[in-house]
Amino acid sequence: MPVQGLRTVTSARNGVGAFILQCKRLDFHYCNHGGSSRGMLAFLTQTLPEFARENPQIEVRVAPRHGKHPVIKGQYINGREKAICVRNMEPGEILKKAMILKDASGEKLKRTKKPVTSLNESVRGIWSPYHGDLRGV
Amino acid sequence: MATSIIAPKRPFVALPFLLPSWTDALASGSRRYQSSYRRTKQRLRVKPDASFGPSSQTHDHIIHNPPSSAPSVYHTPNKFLPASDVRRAMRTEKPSTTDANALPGVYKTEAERKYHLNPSDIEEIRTLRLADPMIWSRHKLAKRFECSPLFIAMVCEASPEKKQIQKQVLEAVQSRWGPKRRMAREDRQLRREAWGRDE
Amino acid sequence: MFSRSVLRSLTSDLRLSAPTSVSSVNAISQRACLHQTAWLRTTQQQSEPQSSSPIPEAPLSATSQTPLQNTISQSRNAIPLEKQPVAPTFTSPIEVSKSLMEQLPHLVGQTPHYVVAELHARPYLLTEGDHIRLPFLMPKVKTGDILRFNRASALGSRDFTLKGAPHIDERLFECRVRVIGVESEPLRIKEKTKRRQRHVKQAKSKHRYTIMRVMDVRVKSPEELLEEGAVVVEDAEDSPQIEARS
Amino acid sequence: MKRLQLQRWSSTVLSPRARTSNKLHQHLYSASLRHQSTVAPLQTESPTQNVIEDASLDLEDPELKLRLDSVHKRKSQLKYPSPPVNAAAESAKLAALHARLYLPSRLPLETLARTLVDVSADPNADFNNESLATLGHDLLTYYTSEHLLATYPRLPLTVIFAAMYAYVGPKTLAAMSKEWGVDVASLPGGEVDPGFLQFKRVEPGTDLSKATKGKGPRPYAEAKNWRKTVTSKIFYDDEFGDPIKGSNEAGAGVPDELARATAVRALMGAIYLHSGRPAAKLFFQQHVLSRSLNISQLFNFSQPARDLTRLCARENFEKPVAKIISETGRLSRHPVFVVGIFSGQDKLGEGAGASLLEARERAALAALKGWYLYSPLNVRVPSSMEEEGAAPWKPAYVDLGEVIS
Repeated sequence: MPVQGLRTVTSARNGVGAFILQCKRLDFHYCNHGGSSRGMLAFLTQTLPEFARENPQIEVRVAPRHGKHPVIKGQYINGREKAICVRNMEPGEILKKAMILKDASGEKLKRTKKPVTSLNESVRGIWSPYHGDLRGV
Repeated sequence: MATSIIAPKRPFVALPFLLPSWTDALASGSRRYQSSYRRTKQRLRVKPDASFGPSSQTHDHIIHNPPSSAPSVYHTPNKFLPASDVRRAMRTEKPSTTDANALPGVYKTEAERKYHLNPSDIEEIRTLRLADPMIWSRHKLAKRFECSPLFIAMVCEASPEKKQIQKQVLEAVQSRWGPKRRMAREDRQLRREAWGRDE
Repeated sequence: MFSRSVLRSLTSDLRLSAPTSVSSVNAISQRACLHQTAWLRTTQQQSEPQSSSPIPEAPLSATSQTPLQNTISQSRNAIPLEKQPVAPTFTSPIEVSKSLMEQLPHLVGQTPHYVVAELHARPYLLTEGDHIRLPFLMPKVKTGDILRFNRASALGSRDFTLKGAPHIDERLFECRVRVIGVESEPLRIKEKTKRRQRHVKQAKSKHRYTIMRVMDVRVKSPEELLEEGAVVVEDAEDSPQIEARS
Repeated sequence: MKRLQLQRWSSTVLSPRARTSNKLHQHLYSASLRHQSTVAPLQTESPTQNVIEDASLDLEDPELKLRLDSVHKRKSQLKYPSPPVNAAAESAKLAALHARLYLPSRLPLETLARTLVDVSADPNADFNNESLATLGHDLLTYYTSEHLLATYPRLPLTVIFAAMYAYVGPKTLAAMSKEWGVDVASLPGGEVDPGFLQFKRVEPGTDLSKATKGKGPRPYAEAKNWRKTVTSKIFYDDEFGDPIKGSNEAGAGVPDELARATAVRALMGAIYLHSGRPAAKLFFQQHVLSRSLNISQLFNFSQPARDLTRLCARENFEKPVAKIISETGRLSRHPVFVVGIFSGQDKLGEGAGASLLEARERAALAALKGWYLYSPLNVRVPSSMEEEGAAPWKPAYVDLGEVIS
């Protein structure tokens, strides 16, 4: 056997070819009686149909939760969930929160210092003291 | 022993972290404060290569500045490019700074090949090896016929009994190894296998 | 700084006609448990059968090859006209020096390429497939948009570097990035105190950052440049192309 | 070349249930779709049902009628092992998946739903994704292999197998379906939302190696000690160099990874059938080729120096010689040697190591990789000629073959 192949798996680069929105599902929870849900009820009747129409990639669920504050929960492709409580908010503010959940990647929030992360090898290689302008002495 | 000493790419003065720091030398011994930490950190910060600096030209231009790093396997050597490839013609002007013949070889003495054995010799090697494998080992045969032990292994094979004996000898030796030596030998083997995967 | 080349385009407009998972929410009041919202949609569909195909008329890719002008006008109704980015207009064809034309095949023939793109005067060294987290929230972009970085100070392969003076002409290369979302940092709380006061103020901050993915980094070949109408000019007393090193 | 009407073809391949809703055909496929089904219904209709139905006609109470309707609907759903056709249009999950993947509008939701039904969930060939997956697998492997062979014409066959596995192997496809957000139903059935991937799971404790019946095309496959040459793998084995296994027994479960991979292949086949070749190729490029793979990490050499000598002899180059380019600390605990392999005056490869032997091996390996990873400029694949207005075909570079020792 002169050479053998090693089996690996290609790693995904979302957005290079196809772009897949990471938000998979949005759950809107509301209460029919609570005063904190008033804005949410208005949002559900007025704004949500248009929001859902603009974002067909997201599965939208609306479910009541009796006696609780209204909540938007986002399910992400990586299996995580993000929830935002929208008590006493106006429909406009709720839409903003929904947009936050829609744009999020689902990853845990982290502080990073470097702006660019790359899977590729360095184009010009890693500096080594043995290369470059070599001169025998 | 032939060695070539490497001169760094940049002049020695341009690498300030190699120079002793006067302020550090004045400070007492090994204590390090935040102020000195910052300064040493700054010295260690590698500046980009000079060829990336601002240039006086007014137009967009292309410079040839090969990096000081190990060559990449994705760049096919010129000799391996097929004749139809345009890159072969483009790379011709590359000046060869080092003469390959002047470089020292990996082996101290390059064994020259004689090609002096004829089929009758090979027959003799085989009969000798079969006749008494204990006396006529590979090395003894190699000495007798003035060839390499590898050549002996290529033309003939030891008898099964001899192989069995050798195996027992090896087992006897290995049975006396302690855990440290055994692990070190295994690690060495693993490292060797990692070379083939380029790790 | 950057020009938007491809936008949400027709997809969003055409999707308006398509039904989605929730379309009639006025039924909420009578029906409490809506674990399958799709059920609602079908009831509505039966009442008003609108479109024969229940699928949004979406192209296979977000990068539709629609003409640039009408996409901008369609998707940017909300933004006033004077604030929309203008497509770059070039009065004269690109001028390329002769030495650049000679060296360009060397650069094109060596893959991969990197580009030092500048955004708000900050350099970002990018290769294809890189993940960028900008140190700010880019306004007026939406998730899925494709931007083209047109200001770069250097573009290179392993052995060759195309340097601009100080920026490379944007018609020499293509660097496209896709906006893939918005991330935020974890909440930071800084305690602010004043002298002789027991009150401690807590200043909170939680910045949001735009995330992008580099789709391609490409330098145009000499043939392409000539096709686009590049003019080759003599370079007079330029210094030799191989820079002298110490 | 004339464009073929794939819509017409699709009617022969797809079951009536999965076809696009065409007005001409609508009356044909109204309610009783499974009249040709070979599977017995799971629930036999109880004789009391007719009585209830008769009674419901008299009832004027709309609420009771609604409830009765839902009961009937549920019963009809339970009749089949996979969700009925009309459920596809009602599934929010399915519509979201369709939009998320930017699938062409000509691909109906019903077909998308069918791609998510595995053979183990619904053995009826008209309603599972097996036929679509066969087509999709052929397309995926064809496009991948042509891309690999055109981009790296000198790759050894074992590495091509590994690269094929990395691009379209079951593990990658399963990861892709996870990244698309396809969820798995815990148990298949007619009442399940069609947006879930449905398959029967493997019973715990099953020996997967013995689960298949029948045997592959390779003769003497049961002889374990026989040498399997790479050439025989082309003839007898599949695209990844694995032996072809017989089909699974009816009713046996499928591992999660395999079911997910089958669904992705079926989707590829469905796109090809409904929207044609350009769409399928675009889908392949966007979802498969856009993933990152470092091909240089797929090689595993055992004797690089020997292979390189053979290669140079075959190509009539001078004999490769290892020379020390630079070294440091030969007598120290951490020496570094940089060894180059030269053929005449040309450097073929270079490697660094802690011993002369290691550096030489690495240098030979780098030289061999430099040979194998040659990539021509302006790569074009043969299938690019199928586009309209394509430039005339120039013959691609074809290599002699790998080094055999």
